[in-house]
Amino acid sequence: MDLSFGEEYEEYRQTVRGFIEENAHLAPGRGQVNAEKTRAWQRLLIENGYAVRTIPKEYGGGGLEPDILKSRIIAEEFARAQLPAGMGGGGISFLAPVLLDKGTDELKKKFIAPTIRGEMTWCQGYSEPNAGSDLASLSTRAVLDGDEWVINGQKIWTSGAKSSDWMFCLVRTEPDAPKHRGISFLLLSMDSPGLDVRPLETMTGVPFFNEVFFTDVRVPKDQIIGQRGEGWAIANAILRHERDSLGDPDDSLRRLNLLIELMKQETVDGQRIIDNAVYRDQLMQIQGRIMALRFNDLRLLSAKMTGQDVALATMIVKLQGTELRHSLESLAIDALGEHGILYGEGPYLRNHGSWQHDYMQFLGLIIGGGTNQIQRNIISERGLGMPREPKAK
Amino acid sequence: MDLSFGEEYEEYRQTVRGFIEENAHLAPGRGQVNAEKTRAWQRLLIENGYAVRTIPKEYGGGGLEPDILKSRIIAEEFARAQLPAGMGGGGISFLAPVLLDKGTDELKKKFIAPTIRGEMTWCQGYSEPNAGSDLASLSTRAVLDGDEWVINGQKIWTSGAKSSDWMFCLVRTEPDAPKHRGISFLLLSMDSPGLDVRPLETMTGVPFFNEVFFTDVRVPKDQIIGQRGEGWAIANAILRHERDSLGDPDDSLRRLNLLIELMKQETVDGQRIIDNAVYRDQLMQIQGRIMALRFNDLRLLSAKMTGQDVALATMIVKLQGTELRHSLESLAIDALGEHGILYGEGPYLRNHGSWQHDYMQFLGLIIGGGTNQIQRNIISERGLGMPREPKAK
Amino acid sequence: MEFGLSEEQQLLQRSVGGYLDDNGGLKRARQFADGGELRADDLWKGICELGIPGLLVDEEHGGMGMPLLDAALVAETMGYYVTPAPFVSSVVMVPLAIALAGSDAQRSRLLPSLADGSLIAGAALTETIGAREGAHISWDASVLNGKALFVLDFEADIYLVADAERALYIVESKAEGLQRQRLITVDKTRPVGELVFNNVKAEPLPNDAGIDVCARIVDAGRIILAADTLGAAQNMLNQAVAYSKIREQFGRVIASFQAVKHMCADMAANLEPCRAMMWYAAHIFDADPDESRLTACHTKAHLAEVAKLVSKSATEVHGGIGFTDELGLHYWFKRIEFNRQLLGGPSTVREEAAKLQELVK
Amino acid sequence: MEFGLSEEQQLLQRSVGGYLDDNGGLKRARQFADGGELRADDLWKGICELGIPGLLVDEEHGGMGMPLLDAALVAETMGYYVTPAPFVSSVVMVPLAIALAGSDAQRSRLLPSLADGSLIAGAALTETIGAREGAHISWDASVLNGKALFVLDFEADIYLVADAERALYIVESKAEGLQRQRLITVDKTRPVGELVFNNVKAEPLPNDAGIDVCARIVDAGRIILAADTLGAAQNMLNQAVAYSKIREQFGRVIASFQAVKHMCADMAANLEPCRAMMWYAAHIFDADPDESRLTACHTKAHLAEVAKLVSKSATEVHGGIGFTDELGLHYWFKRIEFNRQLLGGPSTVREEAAKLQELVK
Repeated sequence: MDLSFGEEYEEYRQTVRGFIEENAHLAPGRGQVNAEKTRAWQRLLIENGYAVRTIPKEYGGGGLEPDILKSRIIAEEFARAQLPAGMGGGGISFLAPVLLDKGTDELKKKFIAPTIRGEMTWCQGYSEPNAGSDLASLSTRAVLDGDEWVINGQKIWTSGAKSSDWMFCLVRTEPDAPKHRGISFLLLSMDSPGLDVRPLETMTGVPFFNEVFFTDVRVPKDQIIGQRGEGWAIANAILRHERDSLGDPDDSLRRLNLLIELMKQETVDGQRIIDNAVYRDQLMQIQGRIMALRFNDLRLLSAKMTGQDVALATMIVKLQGTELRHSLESLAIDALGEHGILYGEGPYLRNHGSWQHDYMQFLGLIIGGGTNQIQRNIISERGLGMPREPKAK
Repeated sequence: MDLSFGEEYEEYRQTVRGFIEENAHLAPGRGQVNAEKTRAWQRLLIENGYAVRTIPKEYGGGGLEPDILKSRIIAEEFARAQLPAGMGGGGISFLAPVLLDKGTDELKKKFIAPTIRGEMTWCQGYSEPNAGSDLASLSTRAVLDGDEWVINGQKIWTSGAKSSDWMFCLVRTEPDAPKHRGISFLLLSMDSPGLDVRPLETMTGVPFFNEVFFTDVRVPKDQIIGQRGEGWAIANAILRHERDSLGDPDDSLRRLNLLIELMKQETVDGQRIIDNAVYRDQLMQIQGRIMALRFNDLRLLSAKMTGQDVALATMIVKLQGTELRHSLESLAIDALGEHGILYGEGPYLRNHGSWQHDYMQFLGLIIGGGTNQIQRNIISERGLGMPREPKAK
Repeated sequence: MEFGLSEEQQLLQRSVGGYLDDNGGLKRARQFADGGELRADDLWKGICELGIPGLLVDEEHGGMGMPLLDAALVAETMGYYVTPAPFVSSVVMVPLAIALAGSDAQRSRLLPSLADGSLIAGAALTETIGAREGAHISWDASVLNGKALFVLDFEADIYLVADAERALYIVESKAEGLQRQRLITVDKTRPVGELVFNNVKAEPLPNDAGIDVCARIVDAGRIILAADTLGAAQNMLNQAVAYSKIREQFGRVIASFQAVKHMCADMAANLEPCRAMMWYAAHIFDADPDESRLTACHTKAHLAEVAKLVSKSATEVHGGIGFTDELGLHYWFKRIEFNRQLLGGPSTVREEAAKLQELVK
Repeated sequence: MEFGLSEEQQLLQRSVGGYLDDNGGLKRARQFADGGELRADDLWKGICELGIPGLLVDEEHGGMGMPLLDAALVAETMGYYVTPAPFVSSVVMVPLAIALAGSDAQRSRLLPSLADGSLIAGAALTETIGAREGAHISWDASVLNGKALFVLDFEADIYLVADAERALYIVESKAEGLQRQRLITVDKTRPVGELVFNNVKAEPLPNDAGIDVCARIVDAGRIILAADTLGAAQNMLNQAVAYSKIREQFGRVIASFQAVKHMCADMAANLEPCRAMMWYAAHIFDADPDESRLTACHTKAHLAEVAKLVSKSATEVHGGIGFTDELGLHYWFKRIEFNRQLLGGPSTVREEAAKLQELVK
C-alpha cells in the first residue's frame, strides 16, 4: 500500500500546475459555446501532452507512452482549477482508440486527427427500439450496392446527434449469419441524404437523446472498421469502457458535499435539516457507500498499472455507481420536502433543480448503458462463473 | 364498509365470554405439558362448539354451520383471555378437513374423532433433501406388496415428528407417470417398524424440525386418501392453507408492542432508545407495514364471507408477512445493540432471547413453506398472469 | 361485518373511471401540462356533472353527504388517470373545513357553490406542517400578513388559509394585497403556488366546536393524497406487467424472465395491502376521528414508500422507453413524487405518528 | 502509487489461510462452540508459531512492528475461517494501547508476552461507546469500582479497562474483588463477558503523550471487526455460489435461475468494493490518524450493512439447508451479527461519523 505518487510524479504535477496557471485565461468558460475557443484550447492541450497524449504524433496526438498516473494527475489538476482537461465525447474517448487499433491506414489518416482536434464530432448509433438489452438483435440493415452501403432502419438513444458531424454505428450486413456475427461497424456523415434526426423527449424534459432514421442512406464501402461481421466485437470493447464511466464516485462525492452544505443551510420550523437525525443517518450511509466506491476506483487504477486482474471489482461499478447516485439525489429531494419537487424555474428552486433532474437522469442511467438487470447477469456469469440461462425450448 | 359485527354476533361474543369466565380454571396453563388436561379442555371446547365446530357430529365435531365471524370472535375472545382456543397442529388444521373431503367412510371413522380430540397427533411428511422448492420431484417410494405399501426414502423439515402418533405424507407410487401425477397421500403410524426419526439441528439451536428415514416401512393398503397419483392435488390444497398461517400480522403486532415497551425502558448513556430518532423512524415504518397487512387480513376475512375473489391479496401474505417479521426482529436487535445478540441464557437477556430467536426462525420461514423466491414466481404467474419460464432445451 | 366497498361505491368508482377513460387519461394530462391552461375546464365540467364536487357536502347544502371513503375512491381513480383537476383541496379539505369550522352563514354561502363546482377553493396549510424560512402567516385585527408556500389547487377562486396559530380563514383570490405566484414542480398536472399577503382582508372561520379542524382536514388531505398515489402506482404496475408481456428481447417476451417477474411480484406484494389500508384509513376518518390521525399518518407514509418502489421498478421494467416521454409513464412517476412530499413527507409524517403515541420526548 | 497488497502481505494472508484451512475452519469452530473449551489452545499455538500475536508489537519488544493493514488481513482470514481465537483485543487493541499509553516499564513488561502469545488480554471499553444502565467504571485512589459489559476476548489473563473518563488501566484477571461472568451470545466462537469491580487494584497507563488513546484503539478495533466481517461475508457468498452450482431443482442447477443469479450478483456488487475500503481504512490508521477516525466509522458501519444483506441472501440461496446446522452456514451468519453490534452498531457509528464532521448540533 503506497498512496503517494512518488517524486517524479510530484514534479510532473508541478509542471501541470504551472501550465494551468499560465494558460487558464485561454480556456473556454463553463458551458461555453464558442466552438473555436474550445478547439484552440484542445490544440494547446494536445501540443503540451495533456489531451489525447497516447495517440501517435502522425495522427495528431501527443505521441507519448501511456501513463495512468500522469493521466490521473492531469485530471485532478484540471478539476481542481475547474478547467476542462480537453474535449470529451464518443469520438475522442471511444472511436479514436478503436480506429488506431482496427482501422485501415486510410481511415486513420482521414479521421483521427480532425476528431481529436475537435473539428469532427461524433455520435454513436447502437440501440434500436427493438434492440435494447438484446442489442445484438439490431435490425438496421446495410446492403452493399456497388461501392456503397445503403442503410435503412432506425437508431435510438443517440445523444448529441443534432450537434455531431459524424456517426459510428452498428448495422446488420450479414442477415444470414448468427446474430452476433452479422453486424458491421460503419462510419457515416450526419449530412448524408436520407438521415433524419428527431429529439427524443424524456422524463427530465431536458433534450439529451435522439432518434435517428435511415432511409437509403449511402456510405462509401470502405468506411467500415474491421471486417464485415466483426462489428459486435468492436462495439463490445467500447461498451465496457462506456459502462465504467457511468456512476463515477468522484462525481457522487461532489454532489454529496453539495447536499451537506444544503442541509446545513435549509431550515424547517427553524431547525436545520442536518439536525434531523433521520436524514443525517441516511446522509452518512450514502457517504459510506461513496467511500467504498472511491476506494474501489483507486484499486482499479492501481491494478491497471500493475496489470492485475480485478474483473469483478470493475464489473460492479456501473450497477453500484448509478444506484448510489440515484439514492443520493432521492435523499436530497426528501430532505428538501416540497422544495425538492420544484423543477424548471422559479424562486425557490435549489441548485437549479439539479436534485430533481439528476434523480430522474440517473434512473435513466440505471436503465441505459445496459440495464442494471443486464449488469447483474454479467456479474453473475462472468464475475461469479454462474451458468447462462438455458436456451428456451 | 361496516366493521361492526352486528347484534347477533355481539350476543354470541357475550356467550363466549361467559363460557370462558366460568371455565377458565379448567384450561391448561401456558406451555403446559399435562396432556390429559389439554385433551379434557379440547373435549370441553368441542362440546360447546368452540373447537372443530364445523366437523360433523358423527365424527366427533361440533356439527355446526361454518361461520367465519363466529370463528373470529372465538379466536379474539380466547386470545384476550390468553387461553388456548383448542388444540392446533397439522392433524386438526389440515388433515381432518382433507379426510372429510376425500377420505373413505372407513378412514373418516377411524381417524377423525381421535384426531380432533387430541388423542392422535400428526406430523407432515412432504419435503425431502432433494425436493425442496421443486417438491413434486420427491423420491420417497411406496410400492404395493400384497395388502401393504412398502415405503423407502427420507423426509425432512418434519416438525413434531418425535411427539406425533401418526404422519400424513407424500410418496411416489407411480414412478412412470409425469412427476405431479405419480404421488399419493398416505397415512402411517409413527410406531411403524423401519421408521427412524432424527432431530434436525438448525441455526436457532432450538429443536423444532426432524428428519425421518423410511426403511421398508409397511402401511396398510387402504390408508391412502384419494386415488393413487392424486396426492399432489390434495397436498397443494393444504400447502396454500399453511402458507397463509405464516407471518400472521396480529402476531407481528404483538411483537411490535413488546418492542415499543422495550425501547421505552432500555437506555444507552441515560437516553431511552425510543428517544433515538433513527430507531423511532424505523419503528414507525414497521408499524405502518403491519397496519397494511392487518387491514389486508380483514379484507381477506370479509371476502371469504362474501365469496369475493381476492387471490392476489391472499398470495402475498406469506412473502410480506415473513419479511416484515424478520425486519421487526432485526430492528429490535439493532436497537438493543450488544444486548441484542445475547442468546440462550444469562442475566442481561431481554424477553428470553426471543428477538434473536425469532430473527433466525423467520429467516427459516422466509425459506420454508415455499421459499420467498417461489412465492414471487407464484405471484407473478398466478397473480399477474405472467408466463412461466420456458422449458430448458 | 363487511370490509370492502358497497355496490354504490363500486359503481361510483366505475363511473368516474369510465368518464376519465373516455375524456381524461394521459392524453388530456399531456395537453394540460403542455398547453398552459389554468384549469382543464372541459374535464371539470364532466366531473361536476358526475356530482363529484358535492361528494362530501351535506344534502342540505346541495351535496351528497358521502363519507370520505367515497372521495378517496374518486381520488384513487384521479391518480390512476393522472387527472388535472382540483380535488384534494377544493372537493375535500375546504368543504370539510367549512362544514366543521364555518358559521351557518358561511356554510350557506360557500358550500352550495363548492358542491356544484362553480367555486374552486385552494388550501394554504403547508406551514402548519413545517414552515420554511420566510413562510409564516399572521392575523392582526382583520387582515392577514405573511407568506404561504405550496398552496394546493392553486388556480382557485378562494383560499382556505391557516395562520401560525392554526386558525382558519377564507380569502378571495382577487383580494387586494394578495400576490399569487405559480410554483413549477415536476408534476404538471397539479397546480401549486405561493401566496404573499400584504394586509389582506380575510374572513375567519369561527370554529365554535373548538376541535383542531386544521388537523382534521390535514388527515383528510393525507388520506386523499395516499389514495391518489395508490391509483397512480397501480396504473404503473399494470402498465409494466402489460408491457412486459409484449416486449420481446432475446427471443422471448421479457415477462418470462425471472428478474422481470420478481420485480413485478414485489411491486404487487407491496402494493396490494395498501388498498385495504387506504379503505380503512378513509373509513375510520368518519367512524372514529381519534383513531383516524394515526392511521392517516401511516397510510400517507406507507403509500409513499411503496409507490416509490413501484414507480422506480415499473420504469425499469419498461427499459429505455420508460424513461422517454413516449408512453408518458413519467406523468405517474411525478404524480407519486408530488403526493409524497405534499402535506408532509414520509419521515415527517412518521414522526407525527410517533408523537400521537407519545413516543417522542 | 500502489493501492493494493504487497507480496509480503499476500504471503501473510496465504500462510494464515493455509494454516486455518488445515487446522481451523468450521470443524474446529464447531468443536469449540460445542465443547465448552475456554480457549482453543491448539489453534492458538499454531497462530503463535506464525508470529501473529506479535504483528503490531515493535521489534524492540519482540514483535514484528507491522502496520494495522497486516493485522486486518489476518482478521479477514480469521473471519473467513470462523476462527475461535483472541484477536481483536489481545493482538490489536491492547498491544496498541500499551504502546501508545504505557510507560516504558509497562511496555517492557507486557509487550513481549503479548507478542509471543503467552499472555492473553481482554478489553473492557464498551461503556466508552454507550453505557447501559448499571454499567460504569470509576477510579478512586488506586482501585476500580463498577461494572463493564461485553468485554472482548474475555478468557484472558489481563484486561485493559477504560473508566468513565476514558483513562486506561491494566487489571489482572485474578485480581481480588474482580468478578467475572461469561455472557452467551449467538456467536459461540467469540467469548465475551461481564466484569464486576469491587475495589479492584489496577495499574493506570500514564498516557504521557496526551492523545485520546481510547479513541485510537476503538478505531483499530472497528477496522479489525470490519475486516473479520469482510472475510465472513466473502465466505458466505462463495459458499452460496458454489452450492447453487451443484444443487438441482426443476431439472437445472439453481445457479441457472435468474433470481438466484441476481441475488448472488447483488451480494458480490455490494461486497467487492468493501475490500478496497477495508484496505484503505487499515492503511490510513497508520498513515493519518486524523483521517482515520472517519474512515474507521464508515468502514465499520458499511461492512455491517453489506454483510447483513450477504448473510441473509446467502442463507436464502442455500434454501432449507442454509437454515440447518448441516453446512454450519450459521456460524458465519452469527459472527457477522457479533461484529455488527460490538464496538458500536451501524447507526451509532454513523452518528459518530457525523459528529467528527461537526454535523451534529
